[in-house]
Formats: sequence, C-alpha cells, structure tokens
Amino acid sequence: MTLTELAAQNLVSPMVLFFIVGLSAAFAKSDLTVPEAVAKLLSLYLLMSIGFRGGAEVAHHGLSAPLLETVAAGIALSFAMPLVAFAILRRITRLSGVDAAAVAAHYGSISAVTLAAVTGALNQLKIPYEGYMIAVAAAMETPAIVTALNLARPYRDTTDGAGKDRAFWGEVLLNGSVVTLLGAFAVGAITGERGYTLVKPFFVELFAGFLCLFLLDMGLVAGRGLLQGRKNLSAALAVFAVVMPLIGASAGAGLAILIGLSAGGTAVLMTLAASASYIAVPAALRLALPEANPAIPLTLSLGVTFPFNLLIGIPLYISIADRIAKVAH
Amino acid sequence: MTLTELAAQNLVSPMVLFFIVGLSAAFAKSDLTVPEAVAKLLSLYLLMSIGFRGGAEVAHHGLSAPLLETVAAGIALSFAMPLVAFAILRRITRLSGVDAAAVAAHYGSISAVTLAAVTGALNQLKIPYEGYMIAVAAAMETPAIVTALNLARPYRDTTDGAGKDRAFWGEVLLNGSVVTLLGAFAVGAITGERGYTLVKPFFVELFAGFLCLFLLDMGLVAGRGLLQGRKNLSAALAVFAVVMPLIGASAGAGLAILIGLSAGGTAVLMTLAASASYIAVPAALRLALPEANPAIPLTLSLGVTFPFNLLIGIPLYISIADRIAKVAH
Amino acid sequence: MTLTELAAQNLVSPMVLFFIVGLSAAFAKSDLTVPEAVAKLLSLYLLMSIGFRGGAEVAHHGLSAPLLETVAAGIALSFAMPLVAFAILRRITRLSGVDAAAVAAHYGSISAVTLAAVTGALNQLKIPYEGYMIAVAAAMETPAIVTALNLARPYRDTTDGAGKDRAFWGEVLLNGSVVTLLGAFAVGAITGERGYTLVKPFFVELFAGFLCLFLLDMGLVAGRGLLQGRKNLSAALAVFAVVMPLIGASAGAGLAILIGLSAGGTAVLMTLAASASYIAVPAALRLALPEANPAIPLTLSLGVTFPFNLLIGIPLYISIADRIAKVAH
Amino acid sequence: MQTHLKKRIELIIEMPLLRRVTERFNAAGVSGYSVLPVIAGRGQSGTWSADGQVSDAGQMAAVICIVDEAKLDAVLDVVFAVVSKQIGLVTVADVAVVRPERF
Amino acid sequence: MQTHLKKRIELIIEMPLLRRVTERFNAAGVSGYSVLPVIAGRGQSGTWSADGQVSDAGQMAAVICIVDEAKLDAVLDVVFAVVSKQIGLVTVADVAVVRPERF
Amino acid sequence: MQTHLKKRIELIIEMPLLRRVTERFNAAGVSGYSVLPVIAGRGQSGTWSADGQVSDAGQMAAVICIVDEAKLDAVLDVVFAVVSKQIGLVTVADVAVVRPERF
Ligand SMILES: Nc1ncnc2c1ncn2[C@@H]1O[C@H](COP(=O)(O)O)[C@@H](O)[C@H]1O
Ligand SMILES: Nc1ncnc2c1ncn2[C@@H]1O[C@H](COP(=O)(O)O)[C@@H](O)[C@H]1O
Ligand SMILES: Nc1ncnc2c1ncn2[C@@H]1O[C@H](COP(=O)(O)O)[C@@H](O)[C@H]1O
Ligand code: NA
Ligand code: NA
Ligand code: NA
Repeated sequence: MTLTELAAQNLVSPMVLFFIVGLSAAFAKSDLTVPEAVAKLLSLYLLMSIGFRGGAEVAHHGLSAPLLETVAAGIALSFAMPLVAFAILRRITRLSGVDAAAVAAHYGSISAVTLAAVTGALNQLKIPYEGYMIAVAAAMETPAIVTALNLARPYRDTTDGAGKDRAFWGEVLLNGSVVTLLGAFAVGAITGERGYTLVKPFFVELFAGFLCLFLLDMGLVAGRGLLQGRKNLSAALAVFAVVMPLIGASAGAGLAILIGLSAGGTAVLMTLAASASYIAVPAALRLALPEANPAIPLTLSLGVTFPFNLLIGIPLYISIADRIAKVAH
Repeated sequence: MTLTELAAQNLVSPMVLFFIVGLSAAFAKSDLTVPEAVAKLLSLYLLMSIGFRGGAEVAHHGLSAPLLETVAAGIALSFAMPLVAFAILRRITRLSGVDAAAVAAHYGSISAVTLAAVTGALNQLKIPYEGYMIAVAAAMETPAIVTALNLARPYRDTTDGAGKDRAFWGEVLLNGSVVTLLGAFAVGAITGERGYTLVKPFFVELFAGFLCLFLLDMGLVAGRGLLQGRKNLSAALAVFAVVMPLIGASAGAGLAILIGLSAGGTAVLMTLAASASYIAVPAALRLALPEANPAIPLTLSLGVTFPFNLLIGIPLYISIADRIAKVAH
Repeated sequence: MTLTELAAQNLVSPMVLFFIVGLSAAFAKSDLTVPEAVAKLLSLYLLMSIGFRGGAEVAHHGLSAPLLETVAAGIALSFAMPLVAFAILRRITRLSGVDAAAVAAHYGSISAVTLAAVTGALNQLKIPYEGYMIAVAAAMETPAIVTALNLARPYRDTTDGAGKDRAFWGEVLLNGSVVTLLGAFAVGAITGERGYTLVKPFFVELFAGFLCLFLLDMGLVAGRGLLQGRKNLSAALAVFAVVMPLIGASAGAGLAILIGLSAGGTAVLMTLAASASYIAVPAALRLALPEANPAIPLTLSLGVTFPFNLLIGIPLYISIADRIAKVAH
Repeated sequence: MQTHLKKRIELIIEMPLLRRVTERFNAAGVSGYSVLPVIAGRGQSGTWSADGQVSDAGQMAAVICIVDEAKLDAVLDVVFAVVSKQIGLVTVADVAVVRPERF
Repeated sequence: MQTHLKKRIELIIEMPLLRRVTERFNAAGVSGYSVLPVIAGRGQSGTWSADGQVSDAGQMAAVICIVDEAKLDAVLDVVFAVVSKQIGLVTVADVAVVRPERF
Repeated sequence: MQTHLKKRIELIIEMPLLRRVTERFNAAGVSGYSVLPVIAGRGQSGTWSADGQVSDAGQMAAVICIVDEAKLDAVLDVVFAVVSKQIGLVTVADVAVVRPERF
C-alpha cells in the first residue's frame, strides 16, 4: 500500500473520525462530555486489551526478535530524547529551564492511547507486530523523568519536590498504567491459547469500538485543552510539537533497523518514540517539579502532538516501517 | 405479523422486561441504583450506535427516499406539535400558561432512548428503515423550544431567561445528544463498509444488551420520578400524556405517507413524533423559562409517556406503519 | 479431570490471574484504581448476566431437579451457618459477642462475585448447572442476618438499631443485588430462546472479559483491605476465614446429595455456602448492629475468604462435586 | 446586600444511614438539604476510600443543611437520634444568607 | 500562623446554570472558584438524586468561592443577576486564610 | 444542645498531592479527615474540569479536617510544608461540635 492510500484510509477510519467529531464538538463549544469515570474505564480497557494481546502473542509465537535489546533501546530512547527536546526548546522557544525540562520529560516518555491507536491501525491493516513491544512501552514511561529532573536542577532555586524521595520513585515506577499494561501482558503470556479464546470476544473483538469511544473523548479533551491553552502556545512551541515526534520516530526507526524488528514492531517503536505522555508524566512532575507550569506540556502533548500523530504520524510511521522492512528482508 | 402478536412479542423482549424490573424495583423502594456516570455511558453508547448505523445504512444503500423532505417534515412536526399540545393542555388541565408551554416544548421535541427502543424493535423484527431518520431525529430536538418560548411569552411577567441570548441557542443546537447522533451518523456515512465491519462487534452486536442495561436504569428513574411527581399528576395530565403521543404518531404517519417512507421509516417518524424529550429540553428550559416548574413535564414525559410508548406505543406504531406500507406499495 | 489438573488450569485462567495482578498492585502500593462507578457497572453487569442465563437455562431445560427443595436447603444453610460460625468464633477468637455475630452474618450469607467466579469456571469447563441456582443464591442473602441479630442480642446493652424496624427488613430483602439477580432471572425465564439470542453477544460472550475487569478491581480492593485491616487479623481469625468456607462447602455438599443436584449445581451450592458476603450484609449491619466494628468481617471476607475461594476453593468444590455426581449416577 | 444569620449544619455520615437521616429532616422542619459525595477519609475506625467499591457500607456522605437558629436544636436532636451510635461527625457554623424567608 | 479574614461564598445552583455563573465570576474579579458535585437533595421544588440520570437538568452543583470582603457585594450582585429566578441557594461565611494576597 | 468550638480546615489541593498531605495529617495528630471530589474550577493557573480526564494531574480535591484549636498551627505547618509550591488554597473557619472529645 502506498503512503497516500494508507493516509486516506486512516483518515476515514471510524476511530480517527470520532476523534475529529470530539475535536469539532469542543471547538464549537458543545456541552458534550464523557464522565471522568467512563474515561478511566475506557483507558483501563485499552491498556488491558493491548497488554493481554501482547502477552498472548508472545505465548503463541515466542520471542521472534531480541526482547532484551528492544527493551534496552526503548529505555535508551526515553533517557535520551529529553536531552534533544530540551536543547531544541531552549534554542527556539522562550521557555524557562524548568518549563523546558518539564516539556522534555513528556516527549521522552510515551502515550498509551497513541500506542492503542497504532496497534489499532496495525490490526486493521493485518500487519503483525512483536507482542513484547507492550513491555517496551511500559519500560519507556519513566526514564525520561530522571533525565528531565537532572536537566531542571540548575534552573531551580530550591531542591523542593519529591524527586529525591524514595516513595516518589516507587509511585512513578508502579503507576497505574504501567501496572495495567505489564500485568495484562503477564496474564496474556501465562494464560495461553485457552485463556485467549475465552476473553477474545471482550478484549479483541471490542477493541476498535472502545477505541472509538475513547478517541471521541480524547477529541473533546484535546479540543478544550487547546482552547484553554492557546495562550501558552507560541509558533515556536507548535513547531516543536510537530518536529519532535518526527525526530523521535526517526530515532526509533534507526534503532528498529539495528535490532531487526518486523515492520509492525518498527512502526510501534517509532510511534512510541514519537508520542508524548499526558497521564503518567504530568502527575509525576506535579510532585517532583511543582514550579513548572503544567499547562504548557499538556497543551503541546495533548493539543498538538497527539492529533498530529493520530492524523498524520501513524500512517506515516507505518508506511516508513513497511519500506524499511521490505528493504531489510 | 398481527398487532396482537407484535405486542405480545414486544412485552416479552428482554429490553421491555428489564424496564419493568427497574420500574418494579423503584415502586418496591429497592435501593438498586445505576451510577450517574454509567447512565451517561449507556446513553453515549446508544447514541453513537444508532447514529453510526444510520450513517452506515446511508453509505450502503444511498438515499432511498427524499432526505430533505423528511428532515423538513420532522422540523415542521417539532415546530407545530407544541401548538397542539398547548391548546389541549390549556383546555383540559389547570396548568398555567408558562407550565403548559414548558410541557408543550417537551412533547414537540423527541426522546433519544425511545428512538433507541424503536430501532431495537425494528432490528429484532428485521424491518429496515431509512438510515437518515437519525438525522431527522437530531433535527427535531430543538424547534419545539422556539415555539414554546413564543407560547409562554404572554404569560410571563418578565423577559428574564436565556431565550433571547445567542449563546443559549448555540448551546441548544449543539447539545451533547445532537452532536453525538449527528457526529456518529457522519462517521458511519464516511467510513463505509470497512469501518462498519471493524466496529460491528461493538456498535451493532452489543446494542440489544446495552439497551437492556439502559432500560433497567430508565425503569428505576421513571418509577422514582413517578413516586416523587405523583402530586403533580392530575387525571387530565395523565390523559394528555397518553393522548398526545397518539396525536403525534398520527401526524407522523400522515407525513410519512406523503413522503412515501418505508414501513420502518414510517414507524420511526411516528415514534419520534410520539416521544417526549427528557434530556435536552428540560436543560434548555431551566435557562430560558426558569419560572416553569420542571417537575411537571418530567413526570409526564418520563413517568407516563415513555413507559406508554415503550410498552404499547412502539408495537402499535410499527404495526400501523406496516399496514400503511402494504397499502402504499 | 483430576483435582490437580483442575487447580492448575484455574490458576492460569485469565480471571484468576487478573485478580492476582490487582492483589499485587495493591501490595506494591501502586496507585492503580478502578472508579467506584465502574465497579458498580461491572457488578451490575455480572449480576444481570448470571441472573439472565440462569433464567434462560430454566426456560430451555425446565426444572431438572426440585426447585423448592433447593431453595429451602439454601435458606436453611443461611439460617444455620451463622450458628456454627458464631460458636467457632467465640471458642477460638477473642471477638466480642457483637463482633462475632456480625462476622457470623457475613459467612451465613453469600458473595455474588464468588458466584460469578464459580459460574465462570463451570462455563469454562462446560459443566452445566441448574439455572435456578441463581434464585437459590438470592434466597440465601438475607436469612443469616436474622440469625446473627438474635445471636447478638444478649451481648448488646441497647436495643438500638434498625433490626426491629419494618422498613429495614424491606430494604434488606429488596437490596439491589437481590433485585438484579432475581429480576434478570425472571427476564431470562420469560423471554426464552428469542430473547437469549438477542442479548447473547452482550450477556454471554462478554462474561469472561467483564469478570477479568471485575476481578482486577477485587484484587485491588482485597489487597488494600488486607493492608488496612491487618491489625484486625489474628491467627485465629485467619484460620476461621479458611476453615469456615470448608465447613460451609461440606454442608452444601451434603444437602446437594440429599436433593440430587447435578455436578454443576452441587459445585454452585457448595460455593455459595462457602462464600461470605461483602456487599449486602455489611450495609445491613451498619443499620441493625451499629456497634459492631465493620472492619473485622470485611477484612476476613474480602481479604482472606474471597481469595481463598477464588484460588483454591472453587476448583476444590468443583472437583468434589464432580466425584459426588459420578458416585450418585 | 443585606444578609441574615443562619446556621449551616454539616454531617459526615455513613452512606447506609443517609436515607434515614434525610427522611427525618422533614419532620424537624428543615427547608431542604444537599448531599455531597465523600471519596475517602480517615477517622477512629480507620482509613477508607470509595475507589473500586461496589458496596456503600463503609462509605460516607456529607450532608449540608442550612437552618434557622430557631430550628437548630430540633434538627440536631433528630440527627443524634439516628447517628449517635454510628461512625461520623456533626458540625455547625454561622452563615449569612440573602433570602432569609426560605429557611 | 498569621491569618487574614476572607469570605467564603457557597452556592448550590442548578447544573444548567453553572457555565453562566462561573463565566460571570471573572467579570466580578474573583481570583478563582471550585465546583463540587452534589448527588442528592431536597428543597421547595422537591427531592432529587443524581443516580441514573443522563440529563443535568434537575441536578445541582456546589460552587465555592473565596473572596475578599471588598469584592463580596460585587460577586453577590453577579450571582443574583443569574440565579434569582432559579432553584438554589447562596450562603456566605467568614474564613481565615494564610496567603491573603491571592484573593 | 451544648456545643464546643473547633476549627474546620478546608484545603483545595492537587490530586497528585493528596496522599502526601493526608499521610502527614496523622503525624500532626488530627483525629481524621474527609476528602471530597472537586469537578471543575478556576484559579491563577487557569480553568480546568474533570470531565473526560484519565489523568489526576491537573485535578483538585477538597480535604476537610475538623481540629481542636490547640492543634491548628501544627496542622497548618504540615500542610504548608507540602503545599507551599503547589496550586491550591487553605482556609480555616470556626465550627461548633457536639462531641468535643473526639477531635
Ligand atoms: N476530624 C475529622 N475531620 C473531618 N472528617 C473526619 C474527622 N474525623 C472523622 N472524619 C470522617 O468521618 C469518618 C468516620 O470517622 P470515625 O467515626 O472517627 O471513624 C472518617 O472516615 C472521615 O471521613
Ligand atoms: N436548607 C437547605 N440546606 C441545604 N441545601 C438546600 C436547602 N434548601 C435547598 N437546598 C438545595 O437546593 C436545592 C433546590 O432547593 P429549592 O430551590 O428549595 O428547591 C435542593 O434540592 C437542595 O439540594
Ligand atoms: N478564590 C478561590 N475560591 C475557591 N477556589 C479557588 C479559588 N482560587 C483557586 N481555587 C481553586 O484552586 C485551584 C487552583 O488555583 P490556583 O492555584 O489559583 O490556580 C483552582 O482551579 C480552583 O479549583
Ligand atoms: Na516519546
Ligand atoms: Na415528540
Ligand atoms: Na456463605
């Protein structure tokens, strides 16, 4: 499939269209909302479903490429990308050191719903990916926070905040989304074929539908976030929020080639690197870097980068990954 | 199928039975409740599902009858029915002009869950209906409010309220249920066969089950509303709440014949005309007609008309629509 | 299948594994939570699904064994088990008379999620059970409270509390879970084959998946309850919380033999007798026995007995029930 | 704006008790009350959280009731008749209102 | 700790009105507000509960706003301009705060 | 009914901070606290709403704590040690309670 075909198909997928409905409703100031508890249910479902299917895939096919190397690559990306992000931000924007470090943390880490979207697109295209990419995703959530706190240190007039606190790192490492992803991955890997058959109608067949609901909500939240956060959004920051995912995706592609991932696995690693956290990192930074303005990274990650990845990035990454795989094999 | 068979089958459908369970639980003062967030999820799901399937039907079959005329008919009904309702209410009940106008607004507009119930019944009977009836439903939500505010004007000692306010009409036109219905309709229409296949397990196959859950909740809410609102309910009002749907359904049937809708489309238009709003209109009137007692229309619409339509009206309308279509073709 | 095989298979079922994920997350102090509204939705779904399928089974197969005798046996168990529990508790623990009576009430009654788990396991093993066991479960919820209030009476320095109050007994008999179970049972029994086909994708095919979600939540709640309630947990109490289910299961097995239940029905009756309430009874006792410390029975029932039944009890009861049935026929 | 002094009663009571307490408010002549959710807490009987709970037992709700000073004692009597043995607490504070006739 | 006197305004207003009221708070110069859910209540217009409701009509929310005494009347004026015909209530109480400059 | 004067501390704090603050309440000797949800608000750092949110970051909770005047300063110190750099606010009001021994 050519990139144009892929992009066209992506843009008329019901998930992407529901995202656009949500975005439009927010811009038009409709009162449509999704209750918080429902949003959390949808997120829980998606994490359990992705995790479980990843585990089941590993149970079925075994490890088709080097697991450890891929996890190491993910961790390295998460540690390193904030350095790049920080350098760019300090050069092209007027963000303070602390705010630049906060934004950098978001872009080093990953977004679970973007992961859900790429796996949804791959399923739809029937492109398989290594199941353990789920474990890679979980491993990429946290390292960026370490780098970012170190980047921020010289700019802080205090050492306040939970960053030096043991309990804090426990909380961050075991945040709800990591635990759900890895837990469901373990369940999928242990339970095998029989378990898979049992929960397939729920965790596999309903995935696309649940993703529609969640992306409708994401559209609403992203749209309202953009309206609220407009004032935080300079041209330079908007450019960053589009360029940084491309840099991340390129780095992800490079490592995927080195490791020899499949087309699907390459697309997933590119997307992970390209995505920016909007759940785990924001919460952690409120504790560890309280003087950073939380609205800036959130507006960028949710309002610009997420829509960019969903609408343009994912089909692009898949198409590139496809070519890489064809050249390699 | 004869009317009696249809009615008997309707009364033993799981949806109707779960509604009766909810109603009985409320009357028996059971503490069974459905959390608000869950009720909102169920409503969101039903709207997305109805809208999506309507759009997909249009994508598949094209426009099998004149869309614009049907939308115009729906809008005309919504504008006109409050006039009839108001005249009857002022004649047979003691409602003040303002309260009568408020009730009239509810009966001119439509109820999305009644729409869900009639589409559920039609699916079950395998009677197809024009997919764009969903767009007609969305168009019928608002016009009744305009008529009712005009009807109320002479009886108000103030011009207070949001009725003259631009932002108000924006909110009303873009209320959450209209946006969800039309948004999902657009998604269904754009995404076509491939999208339909993808989300069918969620939006199509689970519809009946979700409707059971929602109707259990509706039974609880309607039953408790009736217990609370008893004191607002005179014999004359109860008669109105049963007669008005029949008038609406007749008007809907007449217009459906003129337009030449299918049996399914006729049943849907009749049901829309027969149904009374209990979500969008109440909220709008709290802003635009605050001196109206909100308990009166709600007791009528939710406590009398909704159960009447669900238990008796829908099978009646379907059976009449079926005969109309047989005569016509 | 041998007991060992059964136990092994149980331990790698996705439901049990998700419970263990939840338990581990709680022990590791992860911030993973399931919103209250979601937990209530999951519980509502499971009750409706179990009830409906029980009713549908009765509609399909008719009453394959004496309904009334089984209900009577269940009620007798619920009345009698608190006497045994109370005697043991007063002998081996230091609980006050009031607290011992409160705990006894929990163990005489039943736990709906344990019922869900055993029906899930039986479905998975394709072992049928009498559909009306659902009605038996509903009948077993309340009688234990009567016995326990009588047991507590001599130890109370007051007759305060709602126990003598008519409204109270109405509330207890019609509590939400009883109404949902019995209501859905009635719907399943009335609606027959056609209704079953209609809602099967929702109420039957998704059951295992929903149970996974609910057991993840139960693991979190049980784990946190144990951490909180540790201080209420002596060795003697922990022994009680493991021995009492075995006593209950034995009594259930005895009665099942007398009545001549099938293997599945025997396993369900054993599990019901072995399970301890954690929803209906706690709420009722806050009204009727307010001076009892609510944390003690909850820690035992949710923190010890529920995990015991889920991990060890249910496969044990099924395997014993299987042997009983083979001997009997 | 001219304001008038009233009393704001705030109860934090067990959920299973809620229906009983509010039903008795009527008899005591209050003009109304509002129930707010409580999602977590700690007290003598331990720490609790609403998260993941199916059961209302063990959970608390906050009830706010604005009353005229003249009715305060009658309302407190009613409240204590129900809640004395239970987990929870009752506080009273002064508040000013603008439309005094409605309380 | 040194504390400073401020006013705590507490509204219990109809949900459909919420957006209008909070939007006008800005104009009146408040430094902020917080909205708390109300799940049930009773008043002259009857008893209600949020349970099972899809519609926000008929439901209430609590709005808390800490203001300086100097701004109190301006805020109350704004509030009454919107809520006078509506269901609900407004109370004002004294509170002490530690960081006075932010209100 | 005889009543006794206590202090009602009300915090509106960021959700991610909640666990830390309540854990430190213990050390300061409070008898308990209650957490109420906040669903929307506005302040210097902008407008927010809980609707549709998966993340707790950016959301607030209200914590109510009734304490004896003697413990007030100790509790406020603890609170400020945690919340000083954060988004949110702290108010203190007088309330009367009936059973003074429990605070
Ligand atoms: N000092 C306090 N301030 C605020 N809420 C409290 C206080 N003490 C108890 N509570 C609330 O009341 C519940 C029951 O308290 P207790 O009866 O002490 O176990 C607690 O879980 C809290 O939600
Ligand atoms: N005295 C009161 N104390 C606390 N809340 C009240 C009071 N009166 C009314 N309310 C709340 O305001 C809502 C509307 O009151 P009303 O306008 O009297 O119908 C009620 O449903 C309650 O939630
Ligand atoms: N004056 C106020 N009254 C009530 N709540 C406030 C006030 N100011 C701020 N808040 C709440 O505290 C949150 C954070 O405030 P801020 O630190 O000013 O951004 C806001 O989003 C509101 O929920
Ligand atoms: Na990234
Ligand atoms: Na109508
Ligand atoms: Na039992």
